[in-house]
Amino acid sequence: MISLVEVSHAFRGRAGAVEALAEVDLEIGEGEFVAVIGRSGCGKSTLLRLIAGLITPSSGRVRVDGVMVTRPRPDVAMLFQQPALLPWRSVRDNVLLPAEILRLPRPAYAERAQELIETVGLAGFEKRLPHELSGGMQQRAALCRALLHRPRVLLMDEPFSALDALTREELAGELQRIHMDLRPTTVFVTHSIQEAVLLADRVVVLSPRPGQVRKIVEIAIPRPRSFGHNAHLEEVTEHVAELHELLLT
Amino acid sequence: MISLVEVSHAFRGRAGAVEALAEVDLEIGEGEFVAVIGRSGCGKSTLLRLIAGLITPSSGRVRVDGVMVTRPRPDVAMLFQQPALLPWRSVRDNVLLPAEILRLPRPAYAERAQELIETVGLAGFEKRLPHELSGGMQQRAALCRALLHRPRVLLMDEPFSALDALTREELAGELQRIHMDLRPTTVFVTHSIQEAVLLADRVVVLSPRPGQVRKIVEIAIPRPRSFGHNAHLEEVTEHVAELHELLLT
Amino acid sequence: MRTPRVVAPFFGVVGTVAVWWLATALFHIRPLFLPAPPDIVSAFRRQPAYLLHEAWATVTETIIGFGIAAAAGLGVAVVLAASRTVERALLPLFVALNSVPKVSVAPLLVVWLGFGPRPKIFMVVLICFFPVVVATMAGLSSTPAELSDLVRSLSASWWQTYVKVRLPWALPQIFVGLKVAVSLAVVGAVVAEISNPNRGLGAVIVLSGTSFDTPLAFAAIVLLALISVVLFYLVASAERLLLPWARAITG
Amino acid sequence: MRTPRVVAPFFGVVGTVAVWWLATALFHIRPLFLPAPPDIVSAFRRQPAYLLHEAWATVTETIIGFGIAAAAGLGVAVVLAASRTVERALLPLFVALNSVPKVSVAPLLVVWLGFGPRPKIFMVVLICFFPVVVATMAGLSSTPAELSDLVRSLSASWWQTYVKVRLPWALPQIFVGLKVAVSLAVVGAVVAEISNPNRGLGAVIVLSGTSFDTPLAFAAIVLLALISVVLFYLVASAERLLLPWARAITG
Amino acid sequence: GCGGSAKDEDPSGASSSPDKVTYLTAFGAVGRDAFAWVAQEKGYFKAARLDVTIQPGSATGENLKNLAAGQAQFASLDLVGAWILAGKGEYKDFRTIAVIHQQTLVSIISLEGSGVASPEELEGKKIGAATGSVNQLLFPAYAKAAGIDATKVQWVNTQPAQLPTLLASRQVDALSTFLIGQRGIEKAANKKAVVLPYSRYLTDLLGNGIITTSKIATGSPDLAARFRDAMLQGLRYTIDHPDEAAQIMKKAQPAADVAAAVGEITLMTPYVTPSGSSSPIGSVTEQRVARALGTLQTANLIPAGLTPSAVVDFSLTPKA
Ligand SMILES: Nc1ncnc2c1ncn2[C@@H]1O[C@H](COP(=O)(O)OP(=O)(O)OP(=O)(O)O)[C@@H](O)[C@H]1O
Ligand SMILES: Nc1ncnc2c1ncn2[C@@H]1O[C@H](COP(=O)(O)OP(=O)(O)OP(=O)(O)O)[C@@H](O)[C@H]1O
Ligand SMILES: [Mg+2]
Ligand SMILES: [Mg+2]
Repeated sequence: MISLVEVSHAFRGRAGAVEALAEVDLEIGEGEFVAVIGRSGCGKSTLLRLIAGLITPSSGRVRVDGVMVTRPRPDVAMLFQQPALLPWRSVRDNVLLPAEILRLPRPAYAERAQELIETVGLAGFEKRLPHELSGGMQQRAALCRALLHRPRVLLMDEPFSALDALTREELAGELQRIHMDLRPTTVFVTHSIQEAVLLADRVVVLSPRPGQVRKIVEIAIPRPRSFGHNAHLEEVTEHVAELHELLLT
Repeated sequence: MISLVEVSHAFRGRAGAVEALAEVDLEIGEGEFVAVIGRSGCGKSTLLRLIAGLITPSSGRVRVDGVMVTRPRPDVAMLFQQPALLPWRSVRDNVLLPAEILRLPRPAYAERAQELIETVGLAGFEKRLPHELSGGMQQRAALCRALLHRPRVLLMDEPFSALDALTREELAGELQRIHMDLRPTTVFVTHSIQEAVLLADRVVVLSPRPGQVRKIVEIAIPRPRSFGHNAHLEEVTEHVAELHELLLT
Repeated sequence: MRTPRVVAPFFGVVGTVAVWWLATALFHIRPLFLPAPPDIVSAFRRQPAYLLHEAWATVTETIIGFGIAAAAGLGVAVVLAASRTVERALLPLFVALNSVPKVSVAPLLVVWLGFGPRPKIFMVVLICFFPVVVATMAGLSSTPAELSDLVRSLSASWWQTYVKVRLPWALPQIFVGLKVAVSLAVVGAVVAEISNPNRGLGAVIVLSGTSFDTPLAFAAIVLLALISVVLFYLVASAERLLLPWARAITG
Repeated sequence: MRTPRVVAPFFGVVGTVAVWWLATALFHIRPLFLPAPPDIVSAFRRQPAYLLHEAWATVTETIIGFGIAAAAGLGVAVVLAASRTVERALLPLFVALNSVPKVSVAPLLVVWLGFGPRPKIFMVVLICFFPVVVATMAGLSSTPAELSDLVRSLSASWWQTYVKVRLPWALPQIFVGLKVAVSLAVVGAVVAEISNPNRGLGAVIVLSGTSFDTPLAFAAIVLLALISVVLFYLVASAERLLLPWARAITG
Repeated sequence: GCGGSAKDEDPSGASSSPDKVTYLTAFGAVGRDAFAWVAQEKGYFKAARLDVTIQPGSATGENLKNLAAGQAQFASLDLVGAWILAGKGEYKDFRTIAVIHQQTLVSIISLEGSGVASPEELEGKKIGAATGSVNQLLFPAYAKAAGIDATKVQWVNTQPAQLPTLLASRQVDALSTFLIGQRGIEKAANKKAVVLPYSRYLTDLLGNGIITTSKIATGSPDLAARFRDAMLQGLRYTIDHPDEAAQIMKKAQPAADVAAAVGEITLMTPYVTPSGSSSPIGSVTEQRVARALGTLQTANLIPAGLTPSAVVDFSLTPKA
C-alpha cells in the first residue's frame, strides 16, 4: 500500500539546512495499523507530510498504491499536529469540510458528522466557532473531520496529544473499532509508547535527527485489545519496556 | 499565596453561554507545586487564565499575595497551551522576550537563555525562526521563555503535551530541580496522571464542565522523586489509580 | 460605565467645527478663502433642494462605480494571486495605469463615453480598482500555512481552495481595500464631475468656484464629506456583520 | 526550469505597447487623442533633458511627501488603534477630510504655501495619508489573541506591546497601505503640479495640453507611469527584505 | 494675506538691488503670454531694476486669489471676468495698470462644414465652454445684440483644456473660447475654423490686462510703473517679432509649442494696438472703461455703481 524507498528529506533555511529524515525504508500493507514513535523533532511529522504528498522528498521515492506520490490524494486523509480549524466555520461545518470538497452528499454526511461529534464528546458545541473551544476540544473536532469521509489511508499526527488520559483511552478504543471496521491503512504518530503498543500492528521507532528507522517492532497481541487490565498485560509491559529502551539509546 | 474564593466563570457566546468554572475554592501556599487534572474542556486553562489576570471571574475573588487580581502581574509567568512564539523572532530572541519587556540586563539573561535552550535540547536552533521547528520544539522554546526570568509564580498549561515520553521525563525532572531550587509557586495543568503524581505536592481534580474542585489529593512522597523505578513505586501506583478513579466518575 | 457610541464622534465633529469657526473669526479670514460654518449653512439653506439633488447624482455614480470596482478588483486579484507569472506580467501594468493622473484622463473619458453618468462611473472604477486589487492580493497570500496544507491534503480544486479558505481568510484585508476604495470613490466621482460639470456636487464646486461663491462650494464639499463618511461606515458595518470571527481571534 | 523573473513583465509591457500601437493604427486614431508609441518616443527624444529634469522634480516631491505621510499615518493609526474613543472621534474626520476633492484643494494650497515644492509635497501627504492609516489600523487590530495574551501576561507596557508585537505583526498589512499610498503619491504630486504648473511632469502635461502637443503629454504620462512602477516595486522589495517570516508562515 | 513667500520689499527705497516681484501669466504658457518671457529675456525687467519670477497662472479667479494672498504682485487676466468679480463685491483690492487686448477676444468657434457660419445658426446647437466662464456669462448679451434667442442654445460645461478635443471629436457643434485659440483648434481638428468674435456686437469690452494689488498701485506707484513699462516693451517686441518671441518662450517653457504660439501672437496683434493711433499700446480711457462697465451692467452681470477708477488706476495706465 505505502512504500518508502531510501527517502531523505532536508529543509533548507537561512541558517543552513536541517536534515529531517535520512534514508528511510518502510513498507506498510493494506489495512495495516502502524504507529511511529521517536524523539521530538526527529522527523515524524515530516514523514507523514511526505506520505500525504504535501512535500516531496529531497531524495528517494514515496509510493501509495504503487503510484509515486507527487501531490495529495483524495483517498488519503491527514490529521495535522495543529487542529487547523477554519475560524469562521462552526464545529459542524468544519467537520463537514471534506464532504464539501469531495462533493459527497451532504445529508448523509451531516448525519455522520453529528455521530462523530457525539462520539468524541462535543455534543452541544456543533454550532460554536473554534475559538470558543478548549485546546482538546479543537483537537477532537479535527479528529472528526479526518474520519468523516472514511478515507482509505489515515495519517494521524499525535491526534490525542491535547487530551486527558481518559478521553484519550476512550478515543483510542474508538479508533481501534473504526480500524477493525473499515480497515483504513493507518499511520499513527504518537508520544505515548503505551498507546502505540495498544493500537498498532507494528511500531516504527525513529532515531533522533536525522530520523532513520531504528527498529520496527511487531505487536502480535490479538484484537480487540482493551486498555484496562487484560490478559496480555505482560506482553504489553514487555513491549513498552523494549520500546522505551529503544528510544533511550 | 494564591487564593480563589467561590470563583465562577462563564463565557458568553452567540450560541449561549458556556459555564466553564463553578464555585471553585482553592488555596495554594507559597512555593507549593500544585497539579491540576481534569477532562478536556473542564476549565483548566480558564483557571490558569483567571490566576494570571488575563480574564476576570464572572463571580468570586482571585487573590495573589493577598492582592485582588485585576490584571497580569510581572512576577507571574504563564506558559500557554499553544506555544505563542513570535514568528519573526529567532528562538533565542523569543526566549529573551520577557527580559526585554521587564528590562532585565541583557547579557546575563542571554547567557541564561542559552543554558535553558541547551537544557531543553534546542542547541543549534537558537537562530532559527519558529516555523522551522517541530511542534515539540516550539513547545520547548515556549518553556524556556516562561522560565527565563525566574518568576515567583509559574502557571503552566500542559507544557509537555507535544513531547515524547522520554523528553517529557527529562524535562519533568528538570522542572522538579528548578522548583526545589527557586521554589516558585507552581500551578501545573497536565493530562498525565503519572506526571501529576510525580511532580506535585497536591493534585487538584476538576470535575467535567462546569469545572468544580472534585477532590484535592496530597502527595506526600519525599523529593527528589525519580521517574523510573523507585522506592515509592507502590505509593505512586496507588495515587495514580485513585486519581484515575476520580476522573472516571 | 461606557459612554454611548455617538458621544465621541459628536465631540469630534463639534470640536472641528469650533476650531474652524474660531480660526475664521480670529484671523479674519475672508469667506473667499475659507468661509465660516454659518456662511456654509446659509449657503445650503439658500438652495437645499438643488444641492441634495446634485448630491444624489454623485451618490449613485459613486455606488455603482464602487460596486463594479470591488467586483472587478476582487476577480483580478484572485487571478493575479493564482499565478506568479500572470502577476509579474500584469501587476506593473496596473501600477502604471493607476499612476496616470485621473485629471488628465477625464477629458478623454468624456470623448469616449459622452456626457452622461458613464464617464463618471468609469472614473470611480478607475480610482477604486487598485486599492481593492492590492489589498485582496495581500489577503489572499496571507493564508496560514496550516490551513492551506489542510485544503491541499483534501485535494481541493483551485476554485474550492479560493472559495472555502483563501477568500474567507482574506476578507478582513479585502475590507481594508474596500474602505480605502470607498473613500476614493467619492473623490473619483467628483474629479469626473469637475471635468464635465453637468451634474453632481463636482459641478456645484466648479460652478460656484467660477462665480466666487466659496460658501456654496464649501456646502458641496461638506455634503461630499458626509456622503463619504456614511459610505465608509456602511462598509465598516458590513465588515462587522460579516466577520465576527475575525474580531474574536484577535486580541 | 523556471523562467527568469524579467520575462513575464517584459511580455506584459511589450504586449500592451503592441495592442496600443495596433489600436492607433487600425482605427486611425489621431495623435491628438491617443498618440502611437513612436510619436511618444520621438516626443521624448526631442527634449530628453527637459523631461528628465521635470521628472526629477516630481520624484523628489513624491518621495518626500510619501515619507512624511507614511510616518504620520503610522503614528496616527497607532493612536487611533490604541483607543476606541479617539478612533470614534477622529476617524470620521479623517474620512471626511480624505473625501474633499484634492483638485479643488490644490489652488488653496498654492495660496497658503506658495509656488515652491511645498504645496506639492503637502498634496502628496494629503493623498497618501489615509490608506496608510486605514491599513495600519487594520493590521494593528489583527494581532492573534494568543500573542496579545502573551504580552499582557508579561505586563508589557502599552509602548512595548506596540513595538514588540502589534507593529511587527501589522507590518504585512502596513505594506498594503504603503503600496497603495506610493502609487497615489505620484498622482498627488501631479495633481498639485497641474494646478500650479511651474515645475514637474504635471506642468509638462498642462503646458503641452494647452499647445496641443499630445505626444509630449503622453511622454510625460509614460514617465509618470515608470516612476510609479519603480517606486511601487521599491516598496515591494522593502517588504520582501523585511518580512521573510511573513511569507514563511503563509502557504 | 496668509503669508507665504511674499516678496513685497519696500519698493520706495531706491537702492541698487532690484525689487523682487512675482508675476502670474493669464493662462499657462501660451502665445498670448509670451511677452512676459520676452521682457525677461531681453533684459527689460533688469533695466527697470526688477527681479521678476514668472509663474504660469491658472484662471482669473485663481490669479486673483494668489494676488490677494500676497503670493504674487502682478498678474495678467481677463479683465471682463475680474471686473465682474469686483462689481459683485467679491474682490476689489486690485487695479488695472495696462490693457493688453483692446477688445474682448471671446468668440464662438466652430468648424467649417459643421453648419455654424453665422450667429443665427447657433440656435438649437450644442456649445462647449469652460464652466461658468465669462464666455457663457456674456452670451445672453451677445445673443441679444446679434438678434438670436439665447435660450435656444445648449451649453456643455467642461474644462478649458478639454474644449478643442470636444469640438474635434464632434461632441459639440461649436465652442465659446478665445479667438487666439483658433490655430490650435484647427491643428487639433485638422479642419479650417469659423470664428464669430463677440467683439463684433459687444464692441466696448476689453480683453486681457495687467493688474496689481491696490496696495502697490497706491503705495508704490513707481514699482508698478516700472513693471508696466517693461511688460509693454516686451509686448511691443513680441508683436513685432512673433517667431523670436515664441522661441524665447519655448526656451523658458520647453513644453510650449512654437507654431501654436506664433499663431496666437499674430492673431492677437490687431487687438493689441488701440484704435486711436495716437494712444500708445496698453492705454485705455476712462470713457472706454465706463462703456465697458455699462455693457456688463446692461447684461445684468454686475450691479450699478462700479466706477472706472475702482478697477483701473488711470494714473498708472500708459499715456500718450
Ligand atoms: N518548515 C520547516 N523548515 C525548516 N525546518 C523544519 C521545518 N519543519 C520541520 N523542520 C525541522 O525538521 C525536523 C523534523 O521536524 P518534524 O516536525 O518532522 O519533527 P517531529 O518528529 O514531528 O517532532 P515533534 O514530535 O516535536 O512534532 C526538526 O528538526 C525541524 O526543526
Ligand atoms: N474564549 C472562549 N469563548 C467561549 N467559550 C470558551 C472560551 N474559552 C473556553 N471556552 C469554553 O470553556 C470551557 C473550558 O475551557 P478550557 O479551555 O478552560 O478547558 P480545558 O480544561 O483547558 O480543556 P483542554 O484540556 O481541552 O485544554 C470549554 O467548554 C470551552 O468550550
Ligand atoms: Mg510533529
Ligand atoms: Mg486547556
